[in-house]
Amino acid sequence: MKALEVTQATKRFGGLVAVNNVSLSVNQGEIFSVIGPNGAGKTTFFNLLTGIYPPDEGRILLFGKDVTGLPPDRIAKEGVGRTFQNIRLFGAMTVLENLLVGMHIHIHVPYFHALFRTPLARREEKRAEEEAKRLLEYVGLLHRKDELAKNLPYGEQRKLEIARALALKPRLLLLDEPAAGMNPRETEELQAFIQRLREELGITIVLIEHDMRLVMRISDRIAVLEYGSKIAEGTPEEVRTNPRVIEAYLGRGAAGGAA
Amino acid sequence: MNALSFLLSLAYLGLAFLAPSPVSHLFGLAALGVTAFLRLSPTWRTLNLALLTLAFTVGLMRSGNTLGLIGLVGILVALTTLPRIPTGIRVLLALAILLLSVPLAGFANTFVFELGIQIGIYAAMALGLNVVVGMAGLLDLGYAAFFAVGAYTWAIFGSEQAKNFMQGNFPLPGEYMYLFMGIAIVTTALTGLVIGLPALRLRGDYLAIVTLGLGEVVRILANNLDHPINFTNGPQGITPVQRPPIDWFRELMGTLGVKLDQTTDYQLFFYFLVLLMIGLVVLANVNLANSRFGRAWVAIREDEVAARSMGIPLLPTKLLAFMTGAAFSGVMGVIFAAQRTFVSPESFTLLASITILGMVILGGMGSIPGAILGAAALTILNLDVLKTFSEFVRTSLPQIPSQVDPAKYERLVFGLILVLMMIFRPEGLIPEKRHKAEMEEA
Amino acid sequence: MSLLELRNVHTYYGHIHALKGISLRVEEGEIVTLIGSNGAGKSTTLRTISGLIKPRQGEVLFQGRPIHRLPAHQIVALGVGHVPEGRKIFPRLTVEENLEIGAYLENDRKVVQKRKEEVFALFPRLYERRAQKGGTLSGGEQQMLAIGRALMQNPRILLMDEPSMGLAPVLVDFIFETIQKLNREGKTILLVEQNARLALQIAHRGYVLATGEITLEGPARELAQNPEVQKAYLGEG
Amino acid sequence: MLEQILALLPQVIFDGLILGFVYAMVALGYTMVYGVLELINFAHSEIFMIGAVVGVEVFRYLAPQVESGFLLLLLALTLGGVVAGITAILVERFAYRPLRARGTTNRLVPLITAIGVSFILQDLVRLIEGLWHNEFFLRMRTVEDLEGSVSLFGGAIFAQTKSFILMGVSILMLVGLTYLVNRTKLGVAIRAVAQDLHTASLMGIDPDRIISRTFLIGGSLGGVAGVLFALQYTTITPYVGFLPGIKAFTAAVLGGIGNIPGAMLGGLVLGQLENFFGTYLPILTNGNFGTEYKDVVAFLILIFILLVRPQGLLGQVVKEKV
Amino acid sequence: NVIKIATQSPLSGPQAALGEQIKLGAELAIEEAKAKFKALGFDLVLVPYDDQANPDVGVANANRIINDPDILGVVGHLNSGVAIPSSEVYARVNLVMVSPANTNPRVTDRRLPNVNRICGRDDVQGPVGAEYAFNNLKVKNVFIIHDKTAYGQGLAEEFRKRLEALGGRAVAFVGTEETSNFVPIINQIRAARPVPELIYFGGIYSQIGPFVKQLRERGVKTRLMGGDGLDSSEFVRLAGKENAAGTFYTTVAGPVSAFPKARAVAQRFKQKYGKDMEGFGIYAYDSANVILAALEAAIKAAGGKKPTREQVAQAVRQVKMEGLTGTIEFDDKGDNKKAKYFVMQVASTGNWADNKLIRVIEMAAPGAR
Ligand SMILES: Nc1ncnc2c1ncn2[C@@H]1O[C@H](COP(=O)(O)OP(=O)(O)OP(=O)(O)O)[C@@H](O)[C@H]1O
Ligand SMILES: Nc1ncnc2c1ncn2[C@@H]1O[C@H](COP(=O)(O)OP(=O)(O)OP(=O)(O)O)[C@@H](O)[C@H]1O
Ligand SMILES: [Mg+2]
Ligand SMILES: [Mg+2]
Repeated sequence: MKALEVTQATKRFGGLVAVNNVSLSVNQGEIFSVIGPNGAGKTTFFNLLTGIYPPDEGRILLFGKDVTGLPPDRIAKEGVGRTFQNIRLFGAMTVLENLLVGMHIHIHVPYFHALFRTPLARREEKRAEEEAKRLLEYVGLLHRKDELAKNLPYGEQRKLEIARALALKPRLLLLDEPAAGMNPRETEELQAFIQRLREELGITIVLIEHDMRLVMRISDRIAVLEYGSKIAEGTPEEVRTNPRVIEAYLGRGAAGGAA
Repeated sequence: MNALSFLLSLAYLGLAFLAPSPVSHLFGLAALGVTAFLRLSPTWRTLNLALLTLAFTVGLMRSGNTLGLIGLVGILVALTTLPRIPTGIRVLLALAILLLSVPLAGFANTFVFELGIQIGIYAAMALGLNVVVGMAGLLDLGYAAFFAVGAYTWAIFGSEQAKNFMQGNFPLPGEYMYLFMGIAIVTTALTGLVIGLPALRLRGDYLAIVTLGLGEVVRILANNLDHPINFTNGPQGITPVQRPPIDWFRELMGTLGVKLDQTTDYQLFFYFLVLLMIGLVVLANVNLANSRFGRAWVAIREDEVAARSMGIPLLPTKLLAFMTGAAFSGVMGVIFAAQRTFVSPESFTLLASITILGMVILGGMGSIPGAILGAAALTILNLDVLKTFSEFVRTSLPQIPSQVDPAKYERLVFGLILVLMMIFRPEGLIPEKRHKAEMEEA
Repeated sequence: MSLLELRNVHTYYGHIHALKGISLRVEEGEIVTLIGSNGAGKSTTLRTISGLIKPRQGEVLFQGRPIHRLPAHQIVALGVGHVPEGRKIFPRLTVEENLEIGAYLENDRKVVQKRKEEVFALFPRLYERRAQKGGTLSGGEQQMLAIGRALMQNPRILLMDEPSMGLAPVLVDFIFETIQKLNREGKTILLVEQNARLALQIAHRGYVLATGEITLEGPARELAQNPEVQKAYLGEG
Repeated sequence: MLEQILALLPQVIFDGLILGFVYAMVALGYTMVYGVLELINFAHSEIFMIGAVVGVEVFRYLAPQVESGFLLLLLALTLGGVVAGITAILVERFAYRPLRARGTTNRLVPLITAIGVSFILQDLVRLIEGLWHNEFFLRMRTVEDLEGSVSLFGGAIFAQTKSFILMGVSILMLVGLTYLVNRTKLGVAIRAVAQDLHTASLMGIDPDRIISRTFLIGGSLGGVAGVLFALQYTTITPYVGFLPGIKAFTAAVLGGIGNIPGAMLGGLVLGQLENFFGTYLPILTNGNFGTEYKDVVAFLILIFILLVRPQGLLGQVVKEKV
Repeated sequence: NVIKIATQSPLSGPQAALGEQIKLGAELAIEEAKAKFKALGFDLVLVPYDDQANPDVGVANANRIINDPDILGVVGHLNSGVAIPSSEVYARVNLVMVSPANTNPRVTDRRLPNVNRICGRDDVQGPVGAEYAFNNLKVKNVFIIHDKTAYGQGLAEEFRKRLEALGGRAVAFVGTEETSNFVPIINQIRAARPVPELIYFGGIYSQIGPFVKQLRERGVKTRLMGGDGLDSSEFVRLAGKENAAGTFYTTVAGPVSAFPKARAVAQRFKQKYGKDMEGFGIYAYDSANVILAALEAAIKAAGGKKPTREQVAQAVRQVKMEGLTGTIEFDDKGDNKKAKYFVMQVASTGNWADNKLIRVIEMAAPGAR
């Protein structure tokens, strides 16, 4: 079974076709990257996967289940975690609370139990908190647990966003430009971190990124979008040398180079 | 410094005992200010607060002037906000004020009870609205509607009104009030559902205007459903509404050595009932705030898209907040109807909704002690301070023209307080940390 | 006299001490880059210069004249253009309106028209999208628009905050080329970049910022060779 | 019944149009301020009320001197607009600007301030009128020129000169405002400030100044509307602004808040709804549900419209780009 | 040694003109009695409260009033909707209330021992209007409007009941809270079939005034009748002289002209407050005097000491006195044994005092239902 299978997805905004008839599939346990010029429709593609916009056409299967047109909260329950291109943390909540929100669907406390804080509620809350702390430790943010999220430096906010997505216990993790705004050193750390996620947690990861060094090193496979359409797909090597990709995206001098 | 403030408090105790008057109470308030704002050692501060509690109680018992009540409220605030006071003492003093001082003062002046009850009712509602506005960030300008639904739920069946449209033995006996507190939770929650289902689909300020409209709709219905079938008795209002029998309470108080008469029995009873309700409501508030629901509400307020991506369904979660707030208000409506024995549409205007909202904001959005303090402050202001002031002006300065009678300008004062407060302390009197952070954002 | 100079600037966000005594200068005609890790205070430095935040201590001099007390819109009027972090396009204005609003202070319609044409010549993509709402542009398009909008002001100095962030590699190259081109045409540029490698390639001089303080400064070439810089900002190579 | 309804219909529609134009004019001010500050400026109702009061006073003092009713009205409109506009600026300056300076992001803070300001203005006007004329109810003086009436369509519609003036002025206002916002530099600046105040200042725009001007324009429109309202419905109190204010805001929402033709359309629709149901509900329900329910029906329709078109009748979908 | 009398009436808001008459009328009575009470050893003080015509405010004030032990009597209220819940509060401490203006039957039908009124009741006032309309004006079809308050709707309903009993017909019965735009109702009137020969409006002048203006402006000439809520000179100002002229109204508080004895008092009133004394001013003056008479009796009975509230309340029920408005004496419910009802017509001069007194009916209150 594929982790993700998209068939002929299309999304239009007015006259603009942001995602045009895109089909692709991602294997379980894979790190799969989506690249393409700005405005190619990558983020929109993610938004289709997570239900923020319903696709105008096409179907989306998650682990074999058809989720086309489901709202975001239902898709999250299917095990899809994501981060956003522009960080969207709950700024006025603490780091720990951000994680607990991420665990929302895994805290099984019915309303009346919460209202009266029954032993069940207490137990669950405590368990959730322990788990959240473990996760924070895992991503190295435990020492920040009581800080307000918006007071964290940018890099740590990025990390927290990933941690929050992990709190959902996703089977599929979508990362939208996680390395944006990071310097090369920090990007290297991020790379190791993502690899660890796959190795240790077995999560399937789909990545949007413009940092080619990261993409080329980390990806098992890569898809390239341009003007909403998929123009190439393959291993990093195949993509890097694809003339169309070089023309549209990488630029002649930059192929695999400095960016 | 320590000694000085202690002396001040002591002096006030003396004054309260020997020469209780508005002036000595003002002095007491000053002493409280000194205790709260000067840099004192925790021990002295605690001592002072205890002393002042005693002094205000004595002062209230001896003069019945409601300035003393402000003092007690002030002490309660100090107890909840000042740092480094032993928790045991905080609880002890707070209990002493609520369970002893206020009732004692009430016996000297039943208006204290009336104030206490009104504060309590509004505080509970403010706490309910706090869930909706403070936690979930849903701007509800029609909150009084739920109060109305609660009040009418009991008023209709706790009076002869129900005879107009159904068979049965009405009014229902007073004990049924307790049952109806439960029923009102259901009816108001359902009203919340009916109002919320369309309204909560809308964004931000649209919600404000729609809730405002729906709040008016409920009032208009209350005002007009006297025909073709008479449900609400329209503008005439419903009276008398049954109160629960309280012989057991009189007996209980009797065995405690408290003698009650006609003017104080129900007042004391409702005072305790309202206290109990606040206790429950606070508990519910705290519990919810620290549960996955409370966090989901805050998350939605902060960022709907991100919250949904965490698996939080938008509409059900908002509805839950809306219905929770509504239910709080509904229960208090029942108590309001019974305590007043009279219900009419005029109590549930937009102004009432705005006042409750004002309480939440004034106290500090999202903050539980804040909501209570906000309710106390605005209720005392509305019912007592402004009235006392205009009474004072009218009796002692009769030569000023009636056009400038301060009582006519209560809204002006209310407005000024709101505006000044928003400009100089938008985070509220007792800010909650989350919102405080929000306010400080540059 | 330097075109722009900061002397011992301290800036706070509430209680957070974000800049702890920054001093730097930019000469007419230079590209100066400011590098540093996340949260070092690079953006804060730019915001302090353009008046979006007021420093609590120290001074900012533009052409020798203190400007740190002026409101942002007056600083702009002196010739300081700012391409803010995160682009900050006006989402519900069209591309063309976004550009026109950039030239708000210019009253001569002809001049505005001419500048607009220059910007369109620089970024033909914007011309294609000129009637589209800014908020619906892709990241790269928005970045072009932000730069174009700042150019509409015809500023003496251009403060650029991470212009390459989130851009496709082709565009990164293109933006850096554009920066150099603008510089050759006489614009002074203060460039904040995460992409330290590229930034140091095109800049004349650079400053390294760490937790609100300047730890290193010097000609860009030297900084690029500095082992510390390499280790901390350039990665393993 | 049908016959009864039809006989009145032209008149009801015409009257609804008058009311609708009043709402529309007030809605314009709400929409403008909402456009720049995303603030429901509750105090706009009071700006409107102040316009009405100024109108009454101008008529009271100048009617004996000024021969022509039209000139008199022109004076009243000018003065009403100016005073209301200035009040709006002052309110902005002393109540809202300090909030901005503090940088509060919470939306409720300005809202509560607006409510507070609105209370203050009501009572201030009341105090002034109390001391000045010792009147609570102010009555607009009747001036013959403006009262003239005609019968249209064979008596199906009774219409007065003043009603035509009201409609004319509001259409002028709509056209002028649309031009201003969409075609002038000031308009673009207003929209820029509306979307991002800080970035706007990076363009050399002084946001405070733009906001002041927005209040001036919105306030004057409200003031003019107030004068015309007083002329049409004649009795004014310091609290008269409240209801039309709420209705006008509703109209603005109905039309799509921030959208100028939308505000106009919303006002007209609401005026029609209110007048229609106000007149016909008792007839339609056989007296069981009376005029009192007109607002209920109007609000229910509003909700219905918003559910179908959450952005309002003419509002644009501003989908947030994630 | 202080004795206080409180008034409660709307001093702010739309009904302030009527409420102020109540306050000033009582004030005048108290001023005039000060000397007498000084001789008895008491300082007499008036404490006016503003109930804002709102039951919540009225009740809150009442709670304050009962806690001032010096207050031994209340003159008020204007609105029955406020008086009813507030008087429950007074009843708790037996504080006596004498109302100059509350006409709703329920005010006294609850048989509270402390509640009294010297004015008439709506279940007489309404019928008096209906009878006059039917019998004298020969009107059959009436368009009835009310203001959706306890007072206005109650009065309108009593009017309708009697009208229908007499064989007339209510063409419509509509309530409205509207204050400025009466056009929908006017259109209804124009469309009403059978054509109404009279419009009856149970409400307050502040609403009826603009209504009449708009009504006449639109050329509707149908005659108009109202109740005591219309009884204020403000009505003429708001409606316009020509439009107001000829309007009929019933009132329970007759004009100065109806009470020869009131002329001198009215003059003093005008001198002191710079306004004309109107109906409710006179009734408030009498109400206050009822309390003062009872106080005097109670003080004497208590041997010169300050009486209890209970004693004052009892003494009020014993009072029999000649007031400006005639003989005042209460029945066991607290209604004036013989209250007067007046049918009036607004004069074309615009001067409220010129209004024509058409007839006076003196009638006992109907028994409690
Ligand atoms: N809500 C929307 N309304 C209208 N157009 C939109 C919307 N969201 C995206 N678009 C348009 O769809 C196209 C694809 O945008 P998208 O954000 O998916 O690009 P992207 O590939 O993520 O680019 P980048 O790398 O710059 O982030 C763009 O042209 C954009 O302007
Ligand atoms: N609005 C704000 N409120 C509070 N603290 C802030 C705010 N903006 C920035 N900070 C803090 O100030 C410090 C400097 O931030 P700044 O944005 O200048 O960093 P930067 O060098 O631009 O980093 P980045 O590379 O992430 O953009 C950081 O610690 C950050 O958390
Ligand atoms: Mg993207
Ligand atoms: Mg930065």
